[in-house]
Amino acid sequence: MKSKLPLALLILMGIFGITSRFIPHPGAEALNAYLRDTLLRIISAFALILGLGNLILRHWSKIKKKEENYGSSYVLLISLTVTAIIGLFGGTSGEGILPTRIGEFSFDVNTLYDKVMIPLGATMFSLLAFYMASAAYRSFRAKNTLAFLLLASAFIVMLGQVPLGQALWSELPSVSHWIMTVPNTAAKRGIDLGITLGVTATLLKILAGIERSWLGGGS
Amino acid sequence: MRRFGHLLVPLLLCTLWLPAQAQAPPGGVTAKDTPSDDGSSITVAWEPAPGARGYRIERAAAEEAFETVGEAEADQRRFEDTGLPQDVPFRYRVVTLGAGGFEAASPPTAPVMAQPQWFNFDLFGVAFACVAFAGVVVWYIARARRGEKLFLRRIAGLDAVEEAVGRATEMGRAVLYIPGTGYISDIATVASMNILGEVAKKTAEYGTKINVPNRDPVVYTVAREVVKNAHIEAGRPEAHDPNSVHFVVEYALAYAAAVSGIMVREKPATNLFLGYFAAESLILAETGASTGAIQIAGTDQVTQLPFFVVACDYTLMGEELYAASAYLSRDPLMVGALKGQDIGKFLFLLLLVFGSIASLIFGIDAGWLLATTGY
Amino acid sequence: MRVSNWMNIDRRWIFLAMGLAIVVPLLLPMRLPMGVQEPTQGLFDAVDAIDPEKQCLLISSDYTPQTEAENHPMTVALLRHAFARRIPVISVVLYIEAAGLIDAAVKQVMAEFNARATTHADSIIYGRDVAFLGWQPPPIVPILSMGESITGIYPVDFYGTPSDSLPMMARIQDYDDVGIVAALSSSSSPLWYVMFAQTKFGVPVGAGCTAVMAPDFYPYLETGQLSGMMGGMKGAAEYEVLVERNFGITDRARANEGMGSQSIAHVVIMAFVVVGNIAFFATRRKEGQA
Amino acid sequence: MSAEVVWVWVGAFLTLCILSFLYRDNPFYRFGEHLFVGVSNGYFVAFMFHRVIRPVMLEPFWGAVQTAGESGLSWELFNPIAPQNFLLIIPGLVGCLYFTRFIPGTQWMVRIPIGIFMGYYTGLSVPAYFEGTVFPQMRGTLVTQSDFSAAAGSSSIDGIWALVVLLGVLGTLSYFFFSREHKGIWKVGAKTGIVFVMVGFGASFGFTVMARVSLAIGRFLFLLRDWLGVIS
Repeated sequence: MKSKLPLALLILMGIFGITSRFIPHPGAEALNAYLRDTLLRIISAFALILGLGNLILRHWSKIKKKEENYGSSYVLLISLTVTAIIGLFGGTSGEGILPTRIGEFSFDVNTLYDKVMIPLGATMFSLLAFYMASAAYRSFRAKNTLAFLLLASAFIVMLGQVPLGQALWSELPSVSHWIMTVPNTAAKRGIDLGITLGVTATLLKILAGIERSWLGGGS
Repeated sequence: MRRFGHLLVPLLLCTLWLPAQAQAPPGGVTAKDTPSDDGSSITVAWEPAPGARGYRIERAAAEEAFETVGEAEADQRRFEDTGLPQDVPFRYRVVTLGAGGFEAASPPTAPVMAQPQWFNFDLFGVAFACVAFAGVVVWYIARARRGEKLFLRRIAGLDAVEEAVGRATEMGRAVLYIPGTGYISDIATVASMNILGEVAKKTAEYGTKINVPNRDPVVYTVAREVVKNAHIEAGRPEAHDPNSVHFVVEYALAYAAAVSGIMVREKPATNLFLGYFAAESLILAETGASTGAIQIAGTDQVTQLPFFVVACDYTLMGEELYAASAYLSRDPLMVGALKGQDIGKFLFLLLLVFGSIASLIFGIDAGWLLATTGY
Repeated sequence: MRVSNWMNIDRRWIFLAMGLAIVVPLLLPMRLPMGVQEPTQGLFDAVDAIDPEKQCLLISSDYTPQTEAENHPMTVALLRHAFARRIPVISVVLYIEAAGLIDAAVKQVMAEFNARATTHADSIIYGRDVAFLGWQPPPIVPILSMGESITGIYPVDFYGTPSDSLPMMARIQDYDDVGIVAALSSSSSPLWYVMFAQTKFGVPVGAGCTAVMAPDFYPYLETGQLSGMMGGMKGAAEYEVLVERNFGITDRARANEGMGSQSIAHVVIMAFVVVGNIAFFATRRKEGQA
Repeated sequence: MSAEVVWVWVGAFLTLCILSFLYRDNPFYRFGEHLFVGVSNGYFVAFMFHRVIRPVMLEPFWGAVQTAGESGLSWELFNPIAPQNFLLIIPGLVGCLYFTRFIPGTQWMVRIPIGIFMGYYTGLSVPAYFEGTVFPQMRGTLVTQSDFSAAAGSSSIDGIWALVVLLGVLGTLSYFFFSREHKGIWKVGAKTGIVFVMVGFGASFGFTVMARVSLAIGRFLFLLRDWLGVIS
């Protein structure tokens, strides 16, 4: 029962999922629309609470035990609570019962998203420019043939992207385009074809009850 | 002038009449319910009329007049009338648009109704491929079940997992396990949960700490069970720390920020990045590299593989990640399924080689085998 | 310092070098000679071929501020090109986040041209030469509905003016009056225009995309479904060069300024790779001798 | 000071907090990081409530209650795909099964919503992979006469490149054979495959540099232009 019922539901839903692409009948389409837009959306919304419970308890205990850097846990808990309250009661852009505007200064969740999350996220993202440099420096060493190939093709494509490369050799952008469209395409295709088979085989293993890690492993 | 008047009028009429006479209506007009659809369209087909500059397609419901539903170019042979109600009969006719504005309409077709179908035959090839491949996999699983031994080659990245856990034990530091930023329904995450089980068993045996931060709350729930059960299986339930698996945040960049923080503050000896990854891959792998940890990554996201290859010690590429469950557990059924995958790849190889040969040497187009719409 | 010590320099020196490579060219703009690649030329030619008396240019700016550095110069360059040839421009956004940026861009480029204008006919006038129709959700709806009626789906412009009161909209009704749709995007919006607007209404589509997305778009260029493309900041810079070369417009070319940072950053990375390799081989030879 | 100015200062401060991580971990980064996690979680709570729970579940359910109050019960109110119905309580109850994790003895029930979610989406992905990846990619890999023909807009060099792509795909596929030792023909195949993979990965890396530098330029433009105003 403890794993048979979930597995049975999984198989049933798996069949709905697989067949949905093959059945054009409006009845089947309506069923799939219901599953996707109502049932699964509602279910996944509830899952967040599981995670939040864990996060809050974890940081609460850090504060209580006065672990190292426990001050940051205050930042996390306060910002979470404040944002959630503003969002739940103030509406997404200030249409709720909680006022989210003082004079011309508004602080509804959409504004918080634009003015707090976007700068933080964009800056995290921009760290990648720096990390690409340090990763290239450390790893692009011609230790063997394969490493040399990796380095050489990266070098050519990098050079082909900037005006300097064109100035050195006018054909460089074409060479870099060739690398992107011929060897790169071939490698990606080969890997993708294998992945499809792996995905299908894994699904079969899940349906057959061989692959049980989603049940938490064990027996 | 007046003498010729009686001649002029029929002459004029003739010049008007002649091209129109020459302008034939399209022949063989048929209207059929469009196959493999949801019952909202009818396909009209016709034979070309010589000299046509285009066609106009007209439709009439029972007892009503014909009205235009669309136009087609001179080289078109069919037209799909969409957005129709189901099970309502319509008649169609096709009008040739000739030179000089002359038109000629075909006789109306018999009434036809749009009806929904239960199977999309355009995707017959896809369905066949899915079923055929499933058959191959099931066949090999059955063979494994009968006790047949199947060979599995070495996968360096997976051998390294054990070594990496060992190193963390020697150094007395933790293993950081990142199950990716995907959902539980991503196959990469499923594979990752499987590897997590094996890794957690090893850490339980050695008494090494394991830290598993999660981006998805459902994956978090599963990972928690996986780690707990691994401790039970290893016979060390008392060593299980319920705080070792924890949820962080759903937003992937915030998750990357938090995990970077964990790496520099707790300095785990081993970082394992296994699962689905997007752009955060290099943020995680580079921060990890700066702390001197031994790093093993694996993902089926081909666009992220280059970054892992550059920044990690070992990388499991695509299918190697899925193969991990069979490789680490040596469960014969899993190995059987893997053998089935190999047969699938072999069939792909054959199709590509013989398809290309057939086309290049014999001029036979094998592409139709791989068509996904309308054939 | 011995060569072999370069093997493991502190990566913070690399970060510092990268930071300087990006910031200094922004502060001291420099111009590098730039060749123009085929996809960019294709888009330029397609826009240039529009007959200003008959058709207009539709710019759909579908990016968020996060990819501003790549996508925004594209909008500006296209506006300059269209204004220089007096091609009427309709500007829309599929995502609300871009609205503020586009409003600013339209005003900025209008101001540039009007600063040079001497007569009323010479100036760029809102409503006669350009209209910013703003945003209508969800994205697919305006893409499809503009085939029926542009003013129908955008009843008012971004500033709240009824759009059928704008003089230019009297002769621009639907995609038939659009010479080309230029979809500038950090996602797949150019492909949506191809799939929904081009297949149904036959309107030509051109793309502007981020560098990461560019490889996905090449197949559509080869089939001609996309008339042309600006790929990433480099594509934008090439378009700026084309506009400058053909119309002598020398206003600030952001992408070209950005390409200064790009070039130096690329060179810095490559220089570090070279140094790393020299150090690597030097160390290896030394170990071989020992 | 206008609201816009306040937010620019906030944005600049947070940008610098994160950038400071490049030097080393420090209290500013820790602040930015924890704020990021906190605000994102709070945002997701609001988002899930206002975009999912309220419009998809609560409002239609409440609508059904009101309709029942006005005009009595009808079968239509129990039609799961009707815009207003009582059966919306079921997805809600299934969602609540996630909380059984906290109740001893019922913990296994958490697998029910997981199984439902996972079954549908993994099922969906199989035909999608075959239709979206295998069929078009295989079709694109097959070498045909038109790859060589000038009539189809190709030249013989294009045909040769098509053959090279085919060779690369075959090699990469053979690298991923797990039930064969890399020996003999398989060794040749796998070696060819890994050569293509390395060249391809290098190219992808090199190609992405520009996009990432663009992101950094975007951030520095924000700092130098919007915040400091040193460039126009």
